[in-house]
Amino acid sequence: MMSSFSIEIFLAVVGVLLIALDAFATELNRKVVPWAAIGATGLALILMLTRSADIPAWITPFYATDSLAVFYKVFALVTTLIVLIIALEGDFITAYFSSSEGVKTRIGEFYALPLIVCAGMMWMASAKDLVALFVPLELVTVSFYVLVAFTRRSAMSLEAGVKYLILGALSTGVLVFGIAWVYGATGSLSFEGIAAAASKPTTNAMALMLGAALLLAGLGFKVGAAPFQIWIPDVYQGAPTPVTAFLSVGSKAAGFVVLTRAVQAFTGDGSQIATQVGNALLSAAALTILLGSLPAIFQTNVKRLMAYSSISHAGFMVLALACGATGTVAFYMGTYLPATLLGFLLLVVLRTQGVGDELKDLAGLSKRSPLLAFALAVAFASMAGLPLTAGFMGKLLVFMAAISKAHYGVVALAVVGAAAGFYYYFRPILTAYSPVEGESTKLQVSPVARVTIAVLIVGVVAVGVYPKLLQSVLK
Amino acid sequence: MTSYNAASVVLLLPLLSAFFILVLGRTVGTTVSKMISVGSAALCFVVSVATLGVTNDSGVLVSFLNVGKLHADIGFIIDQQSRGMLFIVTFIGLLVHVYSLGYMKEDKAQSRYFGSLSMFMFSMTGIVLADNFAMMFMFWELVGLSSYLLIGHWFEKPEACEASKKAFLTNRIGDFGFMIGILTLWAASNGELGFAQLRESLSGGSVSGPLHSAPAWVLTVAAIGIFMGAVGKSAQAPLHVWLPDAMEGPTPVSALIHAATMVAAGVYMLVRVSFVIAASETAMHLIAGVGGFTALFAALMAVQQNDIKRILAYSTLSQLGYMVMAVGLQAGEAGMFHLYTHAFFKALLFLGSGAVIYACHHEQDIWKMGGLSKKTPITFLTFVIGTAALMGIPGLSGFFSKEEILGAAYHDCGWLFTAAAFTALLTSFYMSRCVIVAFFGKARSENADHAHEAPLIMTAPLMLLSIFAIASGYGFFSDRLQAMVPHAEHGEGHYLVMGVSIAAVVIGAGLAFFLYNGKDKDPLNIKLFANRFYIDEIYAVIVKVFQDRLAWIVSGLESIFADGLVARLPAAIACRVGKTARAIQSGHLQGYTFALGAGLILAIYLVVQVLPKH
Amino acid sequence: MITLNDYLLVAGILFAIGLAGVVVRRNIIVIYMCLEMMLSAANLTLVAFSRFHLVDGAPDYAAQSLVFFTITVAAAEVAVGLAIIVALFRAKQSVDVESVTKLKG
Amino acid sequence: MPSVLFYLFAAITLLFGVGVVVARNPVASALSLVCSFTGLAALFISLDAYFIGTLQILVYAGAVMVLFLFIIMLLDIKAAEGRQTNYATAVGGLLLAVLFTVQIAMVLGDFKEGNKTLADQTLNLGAAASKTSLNTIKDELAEGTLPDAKLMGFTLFDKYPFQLQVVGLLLLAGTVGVVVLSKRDRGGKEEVS
Repeated sequence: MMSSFSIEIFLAVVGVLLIALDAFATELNRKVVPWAAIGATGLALILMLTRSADIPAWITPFYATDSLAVFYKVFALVTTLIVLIIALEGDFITAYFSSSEGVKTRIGEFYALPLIVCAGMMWMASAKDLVALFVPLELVTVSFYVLVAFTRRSAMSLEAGVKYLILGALSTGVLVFGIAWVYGATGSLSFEGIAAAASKPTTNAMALMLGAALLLAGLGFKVGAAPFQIWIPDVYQGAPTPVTAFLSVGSKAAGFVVLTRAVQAFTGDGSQIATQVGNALLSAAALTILLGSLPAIFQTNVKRLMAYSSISHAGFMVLALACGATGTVAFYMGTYLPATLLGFLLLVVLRTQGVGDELKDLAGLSKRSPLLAFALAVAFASMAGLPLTAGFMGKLLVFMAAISKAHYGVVALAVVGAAAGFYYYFRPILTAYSPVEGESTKLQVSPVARVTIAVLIVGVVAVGVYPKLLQSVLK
Repeated sequence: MTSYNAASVVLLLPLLSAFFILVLGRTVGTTVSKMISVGSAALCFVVSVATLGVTNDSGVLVSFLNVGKLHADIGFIIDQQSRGMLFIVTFIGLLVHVYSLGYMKEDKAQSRYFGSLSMFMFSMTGIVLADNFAMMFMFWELVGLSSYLLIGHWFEKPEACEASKKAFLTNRIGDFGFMIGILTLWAASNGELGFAQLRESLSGGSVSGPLHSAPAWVLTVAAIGIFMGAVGKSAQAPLHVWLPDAMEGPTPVSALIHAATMVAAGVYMLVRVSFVIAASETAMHLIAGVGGFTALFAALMAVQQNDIKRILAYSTLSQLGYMVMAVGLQAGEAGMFHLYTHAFFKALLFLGSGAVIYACHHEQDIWKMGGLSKKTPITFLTFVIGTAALMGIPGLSGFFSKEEILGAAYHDCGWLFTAAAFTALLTSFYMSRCVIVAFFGKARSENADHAHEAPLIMTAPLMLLSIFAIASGYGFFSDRLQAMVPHAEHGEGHYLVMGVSIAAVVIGAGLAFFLYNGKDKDPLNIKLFANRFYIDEIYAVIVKVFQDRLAWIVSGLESIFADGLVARLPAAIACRVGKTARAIQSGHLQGYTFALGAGLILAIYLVVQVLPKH
Repeated sequence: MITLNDYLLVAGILFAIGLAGVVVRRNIIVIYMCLEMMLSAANLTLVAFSRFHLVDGAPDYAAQSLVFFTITVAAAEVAVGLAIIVALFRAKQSVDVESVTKLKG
Repeated sequence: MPSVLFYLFAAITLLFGVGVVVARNPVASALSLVCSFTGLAALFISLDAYFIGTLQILVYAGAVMVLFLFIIMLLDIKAAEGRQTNYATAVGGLLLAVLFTVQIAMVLGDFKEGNKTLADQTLNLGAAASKTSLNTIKDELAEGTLPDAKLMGFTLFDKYPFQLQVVGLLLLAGTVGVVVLSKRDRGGKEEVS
């Protein structure tokens, strides 16, 4: 029985130890570090699920342990675990593009850094004030700069690294500027203090609104909400696929936790700026869904398609947030995780067999590997929101939240986005099941990947058929 | 067996069968798959026959979702309406299973086919039994999915592929409306989805429910949204474009889905929730109008079709229009009654057309048939019975139900009655034409010359269905089968209505005989009807104009949104927006930083200056 | 006399100059310098506010701690960023933004 | 601080800031930035933030900018860019800067609390001393001097000890990243796929 706080420290320490191990124990088998990282994450997940509720008293002033925090901590651990498995699957590709030593390159850091990132994301989930938000957020961001550019012999990865670096640093600047103004207007750095000051008539509303707009813009960048979604397609496409999976699920979720906390602080009872913030989020949600869904129609690269899809999903989550339905945001996240990670895992498995990311490369997949084709169908059907998959339940709840607040205009736009989704999500499925001429080789799937794919498929379908499952986790 | 248990069996058996075939189909082989599928259909039929006449019941199988204010269960409602519909669905379903054993004998993917059939049975019984909107919607979507699989069964055929996509996409448009309608009701009723609870909330009985006090426009939005769902599934104008194309699927599928059951789901659902529709005058008018329009419109198009299955498809559209009109006129029972009689004779006609096609070696053009009455006497006889029932010849089942709807129209709305009566005339005309051209005269092609009667496994269902087509209108039959027989209130104008409908039959049939007897090619040449009012062409022209101006914009979607303005216009707009948004994604870092900066300024502007403060 | 608003205005203008530089310049290293300038502008805002939100008569050191953290983080970011830029230069012999335009659409 | 000095240092900060943007040569940009940061440090000090001001000089103007200069020299980047100015981006950048400044100015116009001067908000060190528990800080405050570095350190370790550890982890992650990203390959020339 460990407290969640000790689990995070455990993860960070294992991460540091693995870096040291990889650097100094040169005779080490290449498999040791990945498996140690996977083992540590798995152990941490088990510890987290059986954690004890008490945490040291000295840390409570800036460490939240409410249900939101706990949910995202578990979420971050699950994500990291699966991302590490994805990374292990694509190990030799990452190694090949990491240095001129090719597949013999040792890439222990590639497995150790995610542990540190995971610890950072878990700390973000517990942030109670803006300092505790900023520092772990930057830990995550800086680590991601490294991870995105990790396969530097690939021009794509390097380009994605540069773009993420510049745009990410820009968003950091905006975020700090926003924090400064929020602090200036309210005189407080803690979310509680901000919420209290926001409802006081003596607080200058203009200054607070400026700060809120800047702060939300900075956080909007992290979650990929329009108009700050522009970096996502390029960076997601260029980054090594395991990193893309980590960015699109882990980083996005962590962004949503802190965004949720910030929005809660700005829209608390009697807040002067609640309406503006709510309306700004609504407009952002509508724009995000459209800017995610519509350009996706033209994509021929599956990885890039999934990048656009993640923008559109972020739009749905922002919509739920704008309606004040934080539970729905968490639920949507929970439905988004298995489908997205399944999609990226498939891309990596295919890539190791020499199948590329382009749509046309998927042709005849059902002949070459029925399992992979079926998994692809499940993943994309869930992303599209087909009934009986997890994605449908998520979308349904968001629509219900929006309709119960009578935001019909945004709902209409969201429907357009969802309908467009049905077009572009089904293209990979149709391609995978379309017949091809000539002989094609069977694809091999490793046992680890097989088990992970099966678990994720079961997750998608189970939540879709029996959503209470995820709800019970949420409680 | 209680009716609750019976319902569970009927629902779950096809699911188990579908699941078994999906998982083990390849291992155990085609024969076992077929046996299981047909066996489950037979068992379902037996069980649903056993439920006829039992007491009303309802119950919850499994609590499904419980988030916030949203509670949704898999629950059953067992009353006269659902029992009758269950009988139709399982009966027609069983027939099609059996018929398919013969028709699909040489197909390579029979396992998949029968798996999809079981899946369809599962989804359809789910719709019939649903006691709340959440379950209804879920199975609604499943029906769409299994229909997609069945229409596209021969996916090597590009037309079949296109048709299945078209059906799927057109249905989605309706389904989104349906979802909005459901959610509006849910929001307005403060979190209710069950039919019983909603009815109570609306009635404002002992405790005035929140729906009762909801503003009228909310109920109108809800009713129209729900109707949108029916428009998609029951192929009402303007979303009718998918149904004729859906005839690309195997003929038994056309009979099962596109004649008797799936398309009727829209009508069934509307009747089930008629209390919502009754709450909105506007929605009622809209529904009746759309139904009447579709009935007339489709009948006109049927007049000049040459493909035997397409004639029947347009006739189905037209008859569905009747039913929807009845719902809009608050005569839901008449609509259900027509649904029930129509199910038998339309299934008979479709299976009959299948036998004809089979006999003529997959020839579908009626002008290349002829003289079949002697070569295939059983098929001929049963087809004529079906035709007579559809035309509404007195004494056959169609006569009773159609007359009820005409009566309802007569009492309510003059011009709808005129349209409906004219439709009846047209129906009589085009069906007579079909029979005369296909079965009489001399054989007009080699295939027709060598026609031979279909095997017994295919003709037996025809004979059985003929009995139903004749007799199902009579009380001793329909009462036992729990059909929703409308109250026989033959008020003022009853004889006028009857007279008009008989006159329509006689004039239509007479005209057809006069025009077509002994002809080798069509003496009428109404291009407008033959080309389906040029709807596809009109759609194409409008889209072309739109495209020419924005030629560089619309490029990607033609292949999928093959036609249908409803699907195309929003698609073109979406494409334009998408392309523009994509242009921002130029790959140039300077452009990105500028966009981020502009977004930042926009955000500040919106929050600080524009959005309302309180 | 100099008011808080004067400091805030200077910070705002510095932030704006940095933003303009990020958009205008094509040399990635210079863009990165402009980003540092924006971060410093944010720091100036924080410090100015911390001086005017007195806590028990002394400046609010909680806010200044945040400045301390941002400076540290910025240093780490610069190190990683320059490493990425060096890797880019090694691959492309250029640090111009126009050398990274392959990913698009 | 007298107004004149404020204007002087604000001018240094802003003008050299503009210099960073307009200078053709990256080395000139970097040196401009050093000057701008020096002016900024003076502004920090004028706000009684001696520690932050010193940090600004040491870390930014010192370490970080030296790193920048070092990389510029190492890569031997000539003023290759912009033989002709790209007017579109120039106008775009200028537009953003002007709009942003206008927005800030508008908010400041409404921000009445900002019209206080430093003289209105004099430090009350006596009050601070009575609230402090640590003796060295208490004594200095009582003497009337502001022990800026000590108070800073005290706050860091009292309120944010945990964040301090996280920053340490961040620096480690950054260091590892730099090593990974700039390892010289044995093969010599880079191949790029």
